[in-house]
This record gives sequence, C-alpha cells and structure tokens, in this order.
Amino acid sequence: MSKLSYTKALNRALGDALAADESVCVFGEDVGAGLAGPTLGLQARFGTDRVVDTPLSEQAFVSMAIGAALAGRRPVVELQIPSLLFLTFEQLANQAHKLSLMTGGQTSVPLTCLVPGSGSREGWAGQHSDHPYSLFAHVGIKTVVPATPSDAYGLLASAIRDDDPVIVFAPAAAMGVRQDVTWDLEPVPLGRARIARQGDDVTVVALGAPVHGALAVAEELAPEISVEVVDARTVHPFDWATLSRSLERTGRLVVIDDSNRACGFAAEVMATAAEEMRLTAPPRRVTRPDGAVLPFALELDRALQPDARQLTGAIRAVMK
Amino acid sequence: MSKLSYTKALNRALGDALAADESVCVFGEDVGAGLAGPTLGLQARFGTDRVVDTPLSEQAFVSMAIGAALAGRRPVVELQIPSLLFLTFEQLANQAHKLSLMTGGQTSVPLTCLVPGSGSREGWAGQHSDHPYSLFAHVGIKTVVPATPSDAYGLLASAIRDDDPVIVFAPAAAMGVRQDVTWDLEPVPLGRARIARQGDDVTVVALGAPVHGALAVAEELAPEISVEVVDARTVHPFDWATLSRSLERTGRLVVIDDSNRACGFAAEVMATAAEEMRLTAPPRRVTRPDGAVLPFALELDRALQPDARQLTGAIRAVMK
Amino acid sequence: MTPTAPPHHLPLAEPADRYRAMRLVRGFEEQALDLVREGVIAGGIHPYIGQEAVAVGVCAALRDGDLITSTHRGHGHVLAKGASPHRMLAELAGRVTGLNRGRGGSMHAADFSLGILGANGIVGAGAPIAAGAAWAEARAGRDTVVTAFFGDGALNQGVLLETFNLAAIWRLPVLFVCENNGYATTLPAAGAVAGGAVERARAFGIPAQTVDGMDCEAVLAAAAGAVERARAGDGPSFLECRTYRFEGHHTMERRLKLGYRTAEEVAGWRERDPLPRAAAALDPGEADRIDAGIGQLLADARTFALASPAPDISGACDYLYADGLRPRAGVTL
Amino acid sequence: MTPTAPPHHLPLAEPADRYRAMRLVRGFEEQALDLVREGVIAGGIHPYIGQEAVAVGVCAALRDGDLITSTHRGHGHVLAKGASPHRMLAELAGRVTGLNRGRGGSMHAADFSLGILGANGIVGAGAPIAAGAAWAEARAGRDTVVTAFFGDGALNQGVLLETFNLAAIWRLPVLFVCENNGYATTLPAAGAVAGGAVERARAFGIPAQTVDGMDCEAVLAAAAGAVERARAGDGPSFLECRTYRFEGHHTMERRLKLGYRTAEEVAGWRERDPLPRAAAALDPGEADRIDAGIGQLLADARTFALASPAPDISGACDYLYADGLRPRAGVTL
Ligand SMILES: Cc1ncc(C[n+]2csc(CCOP(=O)(O)OP(=O)(O)O)c2C)c(N)n1
Ligand SMILES: Cc1ncc(C[n+]2csc(CCOP(=O)(O)OP(=O)(O)O)c2C)c(N)n1
Ligand SMILES: [Mg+2]
Ligand SMILES: [Mg+2]
Repeated sequence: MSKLSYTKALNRALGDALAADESVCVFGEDVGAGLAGPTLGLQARFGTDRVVDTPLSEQAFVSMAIGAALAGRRPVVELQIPSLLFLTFEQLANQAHKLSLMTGGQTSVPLTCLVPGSGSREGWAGQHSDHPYSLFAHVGIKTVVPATPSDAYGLLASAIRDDDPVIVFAPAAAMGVRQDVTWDLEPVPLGRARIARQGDDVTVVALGAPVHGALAVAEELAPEISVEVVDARTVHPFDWATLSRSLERTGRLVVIDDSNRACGFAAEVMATAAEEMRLTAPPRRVTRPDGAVLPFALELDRALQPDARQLTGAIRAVMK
Repeated sequence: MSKLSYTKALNRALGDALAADESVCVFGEDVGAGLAGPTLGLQARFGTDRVVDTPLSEQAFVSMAIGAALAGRRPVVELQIPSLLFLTFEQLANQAHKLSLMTGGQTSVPLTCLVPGSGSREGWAGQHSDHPYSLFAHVGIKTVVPATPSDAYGLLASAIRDDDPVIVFAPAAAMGVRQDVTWDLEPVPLGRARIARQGDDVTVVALGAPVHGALAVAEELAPEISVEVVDARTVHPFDWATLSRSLERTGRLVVIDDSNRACGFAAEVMATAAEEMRLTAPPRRVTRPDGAVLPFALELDRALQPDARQLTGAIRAVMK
Repeated sequence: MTPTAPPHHLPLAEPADRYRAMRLVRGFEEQALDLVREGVIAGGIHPYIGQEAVAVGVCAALRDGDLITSTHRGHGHVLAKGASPHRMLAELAGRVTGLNRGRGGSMHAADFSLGILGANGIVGAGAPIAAGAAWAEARAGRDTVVTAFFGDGALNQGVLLETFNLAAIWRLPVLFVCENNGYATTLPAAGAVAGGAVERARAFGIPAQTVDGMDCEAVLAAAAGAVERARAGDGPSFLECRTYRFEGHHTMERRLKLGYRTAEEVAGWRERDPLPRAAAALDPGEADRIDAGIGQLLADARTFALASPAPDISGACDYLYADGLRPRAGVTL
Repeated sequence: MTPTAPPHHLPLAEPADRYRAMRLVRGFEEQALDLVREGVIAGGIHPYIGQEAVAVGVCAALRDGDLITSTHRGHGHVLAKGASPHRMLAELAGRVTGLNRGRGGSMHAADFSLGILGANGIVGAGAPIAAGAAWAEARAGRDTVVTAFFGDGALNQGVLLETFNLAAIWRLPVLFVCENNGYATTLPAAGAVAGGAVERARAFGIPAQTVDGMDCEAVLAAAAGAVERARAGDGPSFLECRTYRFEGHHTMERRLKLGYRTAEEVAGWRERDPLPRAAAALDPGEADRIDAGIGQLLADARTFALASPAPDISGACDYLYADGLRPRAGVTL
C-alpha cells in the first residue's frame, strides 16, 4: 500500500495520457524541469516534442495549443499561476470555448489547462492567490477542482480525453494531501459529484481543499448534527442530480467556496437550489469576501479564506 | 424638451468630465473619429493630448491608463467590443483592481472602462456578443449597466469621479433608447438601484436593456399581478438594501439577466435573497443558457437571450 | 427543402485562374454588399474589395492540405482557399447550408475540410492558432504549410509578436501575411506602426519582404518562395503586402462620415485595382468570358442561399459542446 | 508599540555611494535569505543577488521625482530608488510598518512617495504602467523620466512589445531596462529570445544598447545618456544589461534539483561580482568602513521589522476600495 501524493497523481495522469495517446502533448513554462511538480520527469521520458518548454508568452502558447488541437492534438497547457488564466482569458473564453459552436460543429478543442497551486499560496500575496474557477463556469468552460489524489488523477485523465476545453485547478492547499490508494487509478467522469460523507441533516457542498476541512467539521459535529459532505469535484457542468437527491433528504444547504463571494460557485449552487430544489431553511455560504484581494501578511491572507469556524457557524445557522 | 439619446448622454458625460477636470483623458481605438458614438467630437474639442487614438494594443493601453492613473489622471478607456474585456482581464482584475489594497492604500486607480455596444449586436455573432458584467462583480470591480440615457449620463459621470476602477457597460440593445429629459443631467451614485416601477406582488430585478422589457411585461400583467421593477443599475456593489425592502413587501423574486446562467448576476441576487431576505416562494431567473455562445443566425441569437415571454412565465411561476 | 451546394473547385495554377478567383471574390463581395443593404445579411461585413490580389496570390502558392487562418476581413481568404461561394453566401445569410451551418457568419467562416481554420473576430488571434497547427503538423512529420493572414492593425497586438518569436525559435512552417491596407479602421498605419512591418518580423530573425499587394503575380512569386522555405523545414517567413480597401472598414461605415481618408487617396488606389491589371495580361476576350461565368456562379449562389432554410431555434445551443453536453436553458418554467 | 523607521536617504552621486548602495542591496538580500529560512518571511523571495550593479547604476542616473516600475525580483530596484530598508524588511515580514503596511510583500513592494510605483508579480506588467505614467507626466509638461525594469523573460510578453510601440510612436520619456540574467526561471534566454534583445527594441525605432550589467559605472554611463534623451523629450531608450543571478530563481529552488545551469557557470559569473569590482576602485579601507555601516543599518532594520506588529485581522479588507467601500464578508452568521 502506497501513499499517493496529489502532485504525483497529476504527474501519473499526465504520464499515462502521454503514453497512451500520441496526440497528447504538454506546453508550459519550466515543464522540462518539472518545476511545479506535475510534469516532473516527463520530458526525459517523452522528449521535447511532446513536453514543450515555452518562453513567457502565455497568450501565444495557449493559442498555439488551440491551433494544435484544431490539427488533431490533445494539448495540456500548464499555467504556473492562477492569474495567468486572466492573461489568457481571451484565448480560453473567446476562442477555445467558442470554436465548436461557431464552426457549426466542424471542430472541437480538446485542450486541457492545468493550474497547479491555485488559491492562496501563503506568502505569494495578491496576484498569485486567486481561485477563479467560477469565472469559467460563467463562460461555460468545463472546470474541475479535485480535492484528493485519486480524483486529481481521474479528473485530469478525463479532462485530457474530453473533446472540449477543460480547466483543471489543483489547489495549493490540496497539493500536500496524500491518500492510501489500494485500487487502480482510473478516470473520474467530469460532471459527477462524490458523496464524501453521508449525513441526514445538512448538505455541505465543497470543492477542492475545503472538502477536507468540511469532513473534519462534519466529524466534529457528528454528535449533534448529521452532515452530508458533497465534494462537487466539477464546477461546470455541476452535478445537479446528486445535489437534488441530497437536499431531498436534508432540506438544508451550506456551501463552502474558496473564491470571491459575488457571482461565485457558492452563489450558483444556492441559486439553483433555491429555484429548483427542496430547501426547508435559508441556505448559507462560506466564501472569500466580495472582490477579495489576498493581502500578503499571513494573518490577513488566512482571514479572508473560508475556514472551519465559519463553516461550523453556517451549519449551526441553517439548523436553527 | 429634448429627446436625449443614450449615446448622446454618454457623449455629454464624457464631454462634461473632460471640461470639468483637467485630469480626465480618454484612450481608445477610433475615439478621434467617434466611431462608437460616445467620443464623437471630443478630440476636436479637447485635442489629441486629452482624447487619444490608440493602436490595436489593448493590453498596453489599458495598462498605460493604469499608469496614468497612478500619476494622477482619471483615464477613461473605451473598448470597442465586450470581449476586449477578456483580452485585458489581467490588466483590469489583477492590476487595476488590486493596486489599492496591495500598496496598503498608497494609491488608487481611478480608471473607467467604457464598453459601448455590449451584449448581442445582431449579426456580429459569437465573439462580439458577450455580456460579461458578472465576471467583474466576481473579481470585485465596480460595474454598472445603465438602462436609460439619464442613468448612462449619471453613472458614467460617477464612474469617472470614482477613485476606483469602474466598468461601464452600455448595452447595444439600450443604446437606441431615447428619453425626455426635463431636468439637469447629474451624476447618479454608484451602488444605488432605482425602483423603475412600484408593485406589491413580485419584485423583478433587471439591468440594462431588459429593464425596458420588464417594464412592458409589468404593464401587461398589471391587471392580474402587481410587479415591482427594480433597475439594479450597478452590478457591484449591488444595492442590497433596496432589494431587501422590496422583498419585505413582495416576498417574491424574479431576476432577468442577459448574461450566462451559471455564476451570473441573477445567481448572486437569488443567492443573497435566499440567504438573507424574505422569500415566500422559490425565486426564478431568466438568463442566457449556461455557457452560451451566441450563434450568428438571428433566430438563434435571439433564442438565447432572455425575452418577455420567458419573463412573463417566470413571474407567473413565482406567483403560483 | 434544403438545397445541396454544387461541387466547387477553384484552380489557381494559371494567370487566368487567378484572375477568375479575384473576380469571384470581387463579385462575391459586391453581391454581399447588396445583400447587406437588402437586410439579408445581418450585421454587415468587412468588405475585401481591393485586396483580392493578396488572398489569391498567396493561396495560389499553397496546395491542398495546407492550412490558413483568417481575419474579420476574411471572405477573400476563405474563397481563395476554395470554399464554396454558395455555402459561404448561405453562411452570411445565416442558413443551415452555410459553411458553419449559419452559426458563424462573416467573422467566423471556416471550412475545415479545405484547411480553412476560420476567420476570427479578434484582431491578431488567428496567427498563434496558425502557429499551433503548424507545430502539430511539423511534429507529426507532415510538410504542411500554414498561412496566417492579418492586417496592419494586428502588428500592434502583443500576441502576434509573441507568435513571431515562437515561430522563429521553433522554426515553424508558417507564412505570416500582413495585408497592410494603410488603416486599422480609422487609424493610419503610418503613424501607428513604429519602425515598420518588415523590420518587426526581421527583429525575430524571420525573413521578411514587402510586395505590391495590388499585383497578384508579385504576391504569388513572393509567397511561393516563402512556402518553399517553410515546406523545406526552414521556418517562418513574413510578407507585407501593400494594399488598400476600396470600401469602408465595415458596411456600417456607409452611414458615418468618418473622413479619415480623402477621396483622392481612394481614387488613386482604385487606379491600381488588381483586376484590370490581371485582366490585361490575359488573351483578349478571356476576362469577359470569365466575368460572365462568375456572374452566373454568383447568381446561382444567391439563389442557393436564399432558398436555404434558417436554422431551427431548437438547435440554438447545438455544437456548444463537442461531447453533446446540453447546457441548462436560460429559464425553467 | 509600533516603532517608527528612522529617516533614510541613499545618495548615489559618487562611486563610493554606489558601492554602498550595492552593499545595502546585497546585505539586505542575504539577511532576507536568512529570514526566509527562519520562517519570518513567508512564501520566499526572488533574490537580486548578483544584479546589484543594474539597479544601482540605473537609479544613479535618475533624480528625485523620477519614477520606476519593478518586477518580481524587485528588492534591488526598490532599495536603490531610496526605499527605507527598515520598512522594506518590515514589508517582507508582513508588518504594519512595512512600505505597503504588510499588504504587498516582496512582489508588490512600493513607495509612491519616492516614485516607486511597485514591484509586480506578473512578468512584463510593469512596463506599460511605466509608459502610462510617462505619458501622463509628459503631457502635464513635466520632464519626469520613468524607468521600467524587467527581465529577459519579459521580452517574450506581448504587452511589453506593444509598449515598445506605444512608447515609440508617442515619444514617451521611458527608459526600458532589460536585466538579461540569462534565464527565465529555468529557460535559457539564448534559445528563447529569437533575434536578440536590442534588435527587438530597435525594430520599433527605439535606440538600444547592451552594457555589462556587472559594472555599475558602465550601467550608469549608459543609463545617463538614455535618461538625458528622455528628459529632453527625445523619447524612449532601451538598455540590455547582461547580468546574472547568483542564487536560484526563487528561494524555493533550494529544495529542488533543477539542474538548468552548471556550477561552473555560476562560479564564472561570481568572479565578475559587481561588488569587489566597485570596491577595488575606492580608497583603501573605504569599502570595509561602508560594509560595517551597512551591517549596522541592516541589523537595525531587522530589529525594527521584528519589533513591528503584524496587522490586525479586522483590517484584512482595508484599502480594497479607495472610497472606503466595505465588501461583504465571506460569511454572515
Ligand atoms: C483585438 C481587437 N481589437 C479591436 C477590434 C475591433 N476591430 C476590428 S477590425 C479593427 C481594425 C483592424 O485593422 P487591420 O488589422 O489593419 O485590418 P483591416 O481592417 O485593415 O483589414 C478593429 C480595431 C478587434 N476586433 N479585435
Ligand atoms: C506573465 C507571467 N508568466 C509567468 C510567471 C511566473 N514567473 C515568475 S518569474 C518568471 C521568470 C521571469 O524571468 P525573467 O523575466 O528573465 O526575470 P528573472 O526572474 O530572470 O529576474 C516566471 C516564469 C509570471 N509571474 N508572470
Ligand atoms: Mg488595415
Ligand atoms: Mg531572467
């Protein structure tokens, strides 16, 4: 039995995909050196024509990956910082996402964009600490945020096989997670949530690193409140059926979401639940503040991220 | 009494601001020619040092506007297409928005970004028809979407005076609106909604062009249902107090929002209402579909935008 | 009933073929201008009239299987690379028989079966896509050449310059074709492009030359050299084609008085119209015969487009996701 | 109790001043490395060690009121432009007495009172901001010069090249300083910058030269000429300073074996260390006296930083909006 690390899981998913399918290739900065972790050793194994070190030209190389996709490849682009998604937003939202519809189905863009170290990296401050997955749900790009090593493997594997663009966020706070994996790693379908813990009183929806915090809170509250933890895994398309089934039983909803409050993932989950599902009490969310910019000082950085105390409070609030 | 057009109102707001404050300046493509409307005649009046025609380098000139702001200017940048906001997302979300906090309040960035012709421009198709105001609410940039000429004047005037970055969306579908203006045009404060029509049964929240559609629907339904129409005007910061007061009376909420469904403006309004306000029935929203890309053919383009029939249906649904 | 477009093939090997192709583009655009006025084409177009020698000259240097990316002013490139004028016109009219099934329109016309990776509504955006396709083709061991068309305005887009660098360091088989028509909308290229176009490409070590974009044969000669280089694995080239658009930037310019260029300037360039020049080199009477044939072809295309049905609105979200994922509707009632 | 930083002034007029400034930067960075190891500085830093001659040489050519924008590797620029080492160190330690009140950290350090418009976490992002400030200053009739520091990696960011163009066509008083330290993280500049650095600037008509970035006096001489040009209204210049970082790209590199450069290469560059070279030109004993003074100053700075309080978490959203708008909290209970 081996403890699989999250980073190693991503690395293995990439390696397996490169080995299984000639059309898979990797573009990114310092991917040859494996600086961020997921690409470690892959250039040595697959060569510089499959694992391509790029100059600092994110817009061009993301577009090049789109062009390569149009020519039959399945490119994976690694972006070192979440805000590089801002820099390449035109390429992702306006080109990659739209080409399938705009060409009347003549083509598709099987591009995967991997962002290791998303969310707060302590001490990296304002421009390196965003968690902009909700933006991609809004524009409609498939987006996943694995919480565990096996999901990191499985969702990245599925993202690469998917015929549409997919963004894979690997939260910095989750990349230290290790897991006992006794089964064969396999693809995890996009768009399917995972019931991380069963419960009957409250449904807590989480995503990425906060899944682990939510499980701890659920355990702690177990004597009083039976908390169901739903690991959404995919931001878009969200697994509404699983949420609906859970709320049929619990009727109470709390969402924990490490992104900005307004128009975020938590807002969408609450809005849809309020519109279409069974809710016996007002739902609650635990998020970053509106428009949050993470300040550098650690105390301040942490103060703006959702935490266990807040989640506990929210769960108690919906139980009132 | 003169009929004021929406475009003319923007033009007048810009002209008044340039005249009143030496630090105001305008950057953009074809602003000298006044191609998009709002800048018509201003270069002749204020010179090429105040109204600057830029090459097609949106990232650089938006950043330059930020730099000019740091040096004491109040720049207005005109972007010809809503998707140029995607192209400059890094500059707006990661630089302009963050500098105030990241510098510990040493500076602010009084930048206004004006986007004339946002949303569908019939026949301009997929890459020219977005309405990405919700993205800016998520990252936390002040964002307004005026529905009427007097608000177009007033919100643009306030945006320019504001010490933070503000995005002003002028929807293509609203730019044809004309208004009898018998009063002096003046600034309209950011963050304040307008009760466009009073009513007791349902609160309809709208923004931009759909405000007019909502008023028509309200009129039509008047014999059966008393509809209050709230013109939000500002996406962020949203005027929660006005919404709350309205819901205190109606308890029923419908949001119409010409942007993509997931994580959009409507989601936020519904989520906050569900979390904090009085709702006696599940709220509803009328939006574009998830991840919508507007197809070129007019029938398809229109089919993906929220319309009066859908709004009527949603109002009836919340009244059930 | 949905009509079927007739088979279409556009030879470009001979001067007469190239004259015919230019006439096709010219006639197509003139007809499109009529259809914009008639309200059949929604939203308007960016007419290619005046620049025909560039699209035709460059495409004449390519072979089947080569790829192109195009721009907002893309009709000429798409037609010169061999797209059916019937289906192109149907696309502009928003019909199901259009190249993109009516989903794309003027700024997104594409025909992947012919290597036309698409017009693009964002200035400069096509070039890195071309470079990416070129990378994929080259690394797959194919000798495909990929051409990226763009305007003088695009020279100021950062992503284009980033692409020059990547194409240079990776020796990609790309032909960068800058159609310098003197203006980016109302902005004169003269004052907007510091240092000049070819200098910009050369700074990245990319061989670059300026050619007369009103002379199809000159464009072809220059393009052929560049294509050969690319095909041989010697990397990218850059061609600045000096040309001019006879019409406004976009059809909506007709109702605006922008005054950014003089009537004399337009008239001067019209005297250098690439079509009469090419016609003069043909046998007597040949141009007239070609013109008549194109007239008939375009009349047929018009009939075809107008007879084609508009898409059914139930399919408004079709093709949004390649795997068939159906997005949630904008309202649930 | 919150301590107050002592007044600080960093003269750069004489060679001894410049040696002192370089020693300050070097010593500051060495101390910062210690504090990273000790866990006082969270997240780590991008050490400037080895490149001191560039920051000091360039800033010596500037005058009060001139502006700079900096990079992720910005400590040297910020200190050379005169920022208090006490407040800079307090910033790195996340204290309220920091330049940015602990909100910015290493990659965002700024002191607007000294014309330091900020380090920047995004490669290339500072240059257009500098150009914008230069535009504003020039149009206001002031003869301010604005310097944009950036690395060789930034030469491949489109926005930088866009900025070259705008600075050139508008003749902006900008000094573009490229610190070519041979690598962008692990990527050698040699293979990543097609055509070369100065060629890239010259393509836009910007006067450009390469100088020895390990020689403070050479940098100063080149910068002085460029600054004079800019001050006179003759537009931008570009300086490529060939330099080297002796440490890893970032402190986290210490626990990675990246192997992108050889020990010999590092050793070779260390032999060209700008400090001994500058010291050799001073009077005997002067360098030692200066070193001792800097040692004391930095010890004080350390004491000051560590004695300063961390910010109160109730103010985590302070300064988010300039008008005092309070964002909604992340949870309502
Ligand atoms: C990035 C971007 N900026 C602005 C626009 C709006 N726009 C469309 S075409 C155009 C001018 C393009 O000029 P040029 O590249 O010379 O091509 P031309 O129109 O002359 O063929 C502009 C500004 C756009 N589509 N994309
Ligand atoms: C646009 C952008 N891309 C990538 C990064 C991640 N990153 C930070 S520094 C760096 C290398 C920069 O190299 P260079 O410009 O040469 O500066 P140096 O580190 O050598 O001082 C990279 C890739 C970033 N911060 N911004
Ligand atoms: Mg042009
Ligand atoms: Mg470097």
